[in-house]
Amino acid sequence: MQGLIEFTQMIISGVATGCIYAIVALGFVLIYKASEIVNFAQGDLMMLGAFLGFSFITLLGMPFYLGLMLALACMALIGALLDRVVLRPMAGQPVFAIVIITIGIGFVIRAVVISVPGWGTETYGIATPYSGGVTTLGGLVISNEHLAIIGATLALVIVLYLFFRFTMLGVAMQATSQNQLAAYYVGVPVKSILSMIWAISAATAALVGILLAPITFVHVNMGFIGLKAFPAAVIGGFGSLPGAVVGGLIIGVVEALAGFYLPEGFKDIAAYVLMLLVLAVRPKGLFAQSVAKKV
Amino acid sequence: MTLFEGRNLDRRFGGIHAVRDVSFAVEEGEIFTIIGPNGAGKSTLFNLISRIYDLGGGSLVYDDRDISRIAPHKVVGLGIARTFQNIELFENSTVLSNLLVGRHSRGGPALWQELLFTSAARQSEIAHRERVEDVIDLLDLQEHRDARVGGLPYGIRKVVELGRALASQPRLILLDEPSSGLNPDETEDMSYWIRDIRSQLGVTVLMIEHDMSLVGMVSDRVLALDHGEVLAIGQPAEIMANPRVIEAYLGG
Amino acid sequence: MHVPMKTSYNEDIRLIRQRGTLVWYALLALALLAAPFYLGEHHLSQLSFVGIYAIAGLGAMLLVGYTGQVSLGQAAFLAIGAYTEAILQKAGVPFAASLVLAGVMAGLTGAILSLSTARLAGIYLAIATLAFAFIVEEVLTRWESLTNGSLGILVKRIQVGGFTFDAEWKFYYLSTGLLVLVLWLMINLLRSRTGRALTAMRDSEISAQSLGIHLARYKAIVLALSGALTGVAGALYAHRIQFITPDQFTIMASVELLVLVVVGGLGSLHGAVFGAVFIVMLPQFIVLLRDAFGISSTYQAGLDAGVYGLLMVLFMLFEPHGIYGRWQKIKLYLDIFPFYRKATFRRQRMFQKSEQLR
Amino acid sequence: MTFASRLKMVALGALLAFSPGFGAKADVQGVSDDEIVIGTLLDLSGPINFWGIPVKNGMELAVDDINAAGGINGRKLRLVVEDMAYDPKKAVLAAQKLLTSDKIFAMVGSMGTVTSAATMPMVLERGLPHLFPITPAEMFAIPYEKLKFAFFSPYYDDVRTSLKYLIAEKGFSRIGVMYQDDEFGANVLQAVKDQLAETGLEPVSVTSYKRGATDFSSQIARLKADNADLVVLGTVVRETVGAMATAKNLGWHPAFLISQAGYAPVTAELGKDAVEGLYAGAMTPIPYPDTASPEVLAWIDSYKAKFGDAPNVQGVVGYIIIQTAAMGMQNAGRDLTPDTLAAGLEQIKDYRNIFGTAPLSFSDGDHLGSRQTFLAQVQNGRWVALTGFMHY
Repeated sequence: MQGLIEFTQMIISGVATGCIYAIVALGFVLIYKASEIVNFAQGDLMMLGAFLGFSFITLLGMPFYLGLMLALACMALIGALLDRVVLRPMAGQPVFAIVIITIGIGFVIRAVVISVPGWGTETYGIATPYSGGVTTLGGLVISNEHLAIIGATLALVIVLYLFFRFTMLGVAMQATSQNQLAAYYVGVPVKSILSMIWAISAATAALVGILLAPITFVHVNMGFIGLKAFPAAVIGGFGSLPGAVVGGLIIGVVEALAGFYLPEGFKDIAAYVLMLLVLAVRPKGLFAQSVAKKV
Repeated sequence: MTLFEGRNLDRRFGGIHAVRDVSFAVEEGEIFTIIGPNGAGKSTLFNLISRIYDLGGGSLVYDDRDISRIAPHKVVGLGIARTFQNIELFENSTVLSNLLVGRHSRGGPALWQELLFTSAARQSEIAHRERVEDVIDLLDLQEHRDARVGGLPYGIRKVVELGRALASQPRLILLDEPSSGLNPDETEDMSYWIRDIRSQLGVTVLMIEHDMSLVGMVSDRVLALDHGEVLAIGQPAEIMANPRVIEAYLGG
Repeated sequence: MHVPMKTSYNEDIRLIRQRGTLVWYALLALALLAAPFYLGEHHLSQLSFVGIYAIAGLGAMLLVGYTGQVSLGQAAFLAIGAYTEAILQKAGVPFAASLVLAGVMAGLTGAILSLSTARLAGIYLAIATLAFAFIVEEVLTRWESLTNGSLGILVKRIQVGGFTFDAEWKFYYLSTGLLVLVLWLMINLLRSRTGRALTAMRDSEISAQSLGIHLARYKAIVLALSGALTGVAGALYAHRIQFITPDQFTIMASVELLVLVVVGGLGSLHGAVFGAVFIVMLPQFIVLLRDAFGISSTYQAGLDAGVYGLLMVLFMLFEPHGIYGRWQKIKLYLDIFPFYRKATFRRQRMFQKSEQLR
Repeated sequence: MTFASRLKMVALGALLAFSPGFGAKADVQGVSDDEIVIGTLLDLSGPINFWGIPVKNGMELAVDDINAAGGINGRKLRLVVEDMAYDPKKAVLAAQKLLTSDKIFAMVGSMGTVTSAATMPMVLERGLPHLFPITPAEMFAIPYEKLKFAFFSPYYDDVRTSLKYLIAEKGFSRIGVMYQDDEFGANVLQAVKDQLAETGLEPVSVTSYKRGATDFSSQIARLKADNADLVVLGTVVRETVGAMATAKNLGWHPAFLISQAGYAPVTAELGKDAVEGLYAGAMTPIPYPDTASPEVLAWIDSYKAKFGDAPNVQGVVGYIIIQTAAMGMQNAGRDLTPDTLAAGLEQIKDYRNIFGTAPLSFSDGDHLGSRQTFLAQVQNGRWVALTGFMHY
């Protein structure tokens, strides 16, 4: 019985962590689907979003939800700007160029955060209206932070689904990500669509950053969690939004279980081992449609 | 003598039946052309022959040998070379270097000999170079020898790709739309080269072509394909007069 | 520009094709040979690092620049080389043998890695190599009986027979000599069949395959060679730093090598050397910049990250062919002055195309 | 004969004429009639620069104070700081520069275990002193070498001391460990194992995490499943808070103990309720302004005046390291050489500074300043000392 409770407890915290990976992975996948750019700066965008949230909520004393919304809006703007200024000229460039340029963007973001007075390299916290409490369910204990993360992920997934399924803009975005040229020919404003996708992606990054803040705090290295979201996106198939969510959850749960049941060290590499295994069997991830080059 | 034979070739992609039950035979020394409207399955057929796609059904017989299951990179070693519809050259290398890659299937020294560039490696380089120079002479590519392919005009790149396939000393060459993107002059040149390949080098040609004048000029026999099925096989004039073929083109 | 008259095919595969270049290289060799006479120890030790980084960079260049396989896991090869060297030295294996074995070990790991990555391309490969590097780092941390785990290994100086590499100039000659050797091997490889097969794969896998290039086999070869070179650099690194721990070989080291090849100039051997010079000199350059603008060292952290990041972004945006590409343009500009046109180096889409359709 | 080959001949001649690598040496590098040059390698731009920058401030303040008071035996002290970003490669290059271009007399207070381990041999090989690296690793004093001196109580001693006290006084018996999987964490783990072995015990649960990890749920769950009543954390600041918050969220409330690494005001500030009751071993008390002695208050003011910021414990560390090194130089007298400096440092016995650091002593054969620590606890959001200095 005790064993079962422990197992369930591990699953729950795995799901919560997995949700974090899932949202970061969603950010990757949104951009990748639309423009074939893999954004290595996603983690740093998340960090920047958290710092903005910290500034609005803790430094300026705004109400939590107002600060959250404001941070999301700022990040959306920054995302769109990044696309416009840095990434648009890179369209059609090879993978490593994109890899390098987005890593470079990550560095610049870090530099900015380090240099802003009041941010720097220290660690900060964000007080949320819900933090501190726990919900007990039989022998299970779930913290409010975890509940908030799971809830926000669910909400985000639903909103994104409705958006892509039912709004004109969402449909146009889908069209763009499937075939840019064709979308362009039927009158979709491809360029501004791409900027908007970057905006959405950066905003989701900010959301994760602020959700994470009560758990891991706000600091300049918090973006490294993005490295764990890569396996999530890859396992899901990199081009698939549901894949990113499923991949994130798989990674989160596997990590939690590996940390609890396997010897030391397995927790940290479980995600990567799992990813290599998946890739060995399916070189394009679990959810990828097979597209072969036409020759 | 039959050099190559496709027997009941079949291939589906999801719900699309791209090639269905296609059979034909190419005689040694022949110029055999496949025609058909867009989406007829011509390129798929080529990709089946060069083993880029696996067969859904049927078999490939080359030189009395079943090659339906061999690895794609081994095809050229058997003497079957190909070109691509949209040119797949190595853009960042020179013409010479592209043609030398064409010699890949003809072997070379061991890796350690290459690393140390032993005299065996040097000899091998020179031997391959001599073969490549023959191709350069044949196709009049002398002045472009050291040019980077990415900077050359389309028509020349088309010729380079033909040369690269020839460098492997094939017995059978697959040409995927050799005249696409060429102007009338270049197309005419291409038709001479195709005939030269056959007459001077004794290479059998299997090609896909849209330009009917070129087809009529060089082909010995023509296969018309539509919706993945064989409409007709025969002399060029005969096929072009075939009502089903005409209908496929006009109605397609 | 002058076009030399060629009289035999041999001339096209010569090591150095033009007489003029030969003179320059001879002068460079002389300058390097005499460096200990006119450079202080500080600069010599920087040159030693340039040698080490250039060797590792050549490994990365072969993989990324010549074969188009993006690797974010080069640090793993560096680590395997360093640890193999450290462990073998402890076991009393002579340096000549342990150096080779360090390369072989890293090369073997590369070949094994290729078993699971041979079918991968583009970003999938990049992330798979990233995963591989994390796993190697973890194994080095956990296999305490062999690696002493996180506590690290102290590495003694190199000893060959009775000769100890205990002074800066000795190590400098060693690393520079090895760099020259590696460069020679690379040139040989690139002017041979295998080298052409690698660049062919970079530009079009499908047509490389149709010309008889066994993709999986050549991907294994290139990963093994790249791993081996980086491993040799790792062995030298271990001796240079004299203390190795797993956390010296993190993703940052991999990124640094990637930056090296990109900034140096993709697809060029010169580029790897230029890139190594750049990576070693950059911190000093940043300090100069800091002092010139009177920035307090409190902001050093931001300055470092900022310069690093901006350089990556700007190089990618404006000079994707790296330092070597820029150098070639300057040279051509001087050669053909005043006929230079802006469009001479019209920007081309480089090496890879859309990977969704590969 | 070509120009190139002639040049080659000249170079060969030069090769025969000199033996490279041996420049002319002054009597004692870095010591002139009116100046002593010392160097240090700090992380000003890397992952632990929240240590490096205040340490640098503290060091510079100490140098100013010393020079304002007339210097050391008539010589002014000059400090050259180099950034190494916590990267061994950069550290080696920067050390090279300090040793050969700035010609420092001694390396003082270099930061980080890995980086100092990589650079210490370079200093010692030149016959120069390597003083007080900012890392509580034993290797900087042991095995004994004439010119290497360490300041800090090793983590190992610190954890054993605290653990021994807690087991004896509070009756903990089921000890669990969660450590960072690097050299620091390994020291903590070893200390726990050895201390428990004294009483024939073993840790009931051992778990680890990767540096930079943010999720400790499975580690804490395992410790909870193994029913530990005291958890020793080989963690720094964020991980300490993260681990304790995770435990609290699981409704589990064991006691927690950390090493000096997490003993900082920020731990209490970040963790709030979650870290109440946390134990830590420490060597120098945190200078809270409202309880500080007048000397310390004056020091806090001069720090604020110079850097515009309230000092933290890192600033104190930078200050006392330079002060202690200067004391050794003072004791060495006017004839300052590495040997006389070593002898001067060895004269320091039971030295207590204004900050209340554990008493320092050096002797011929023992160059580790102190192995003593006191036990502190977070109470109402600040660190309170529970004991005097002790050793296991």
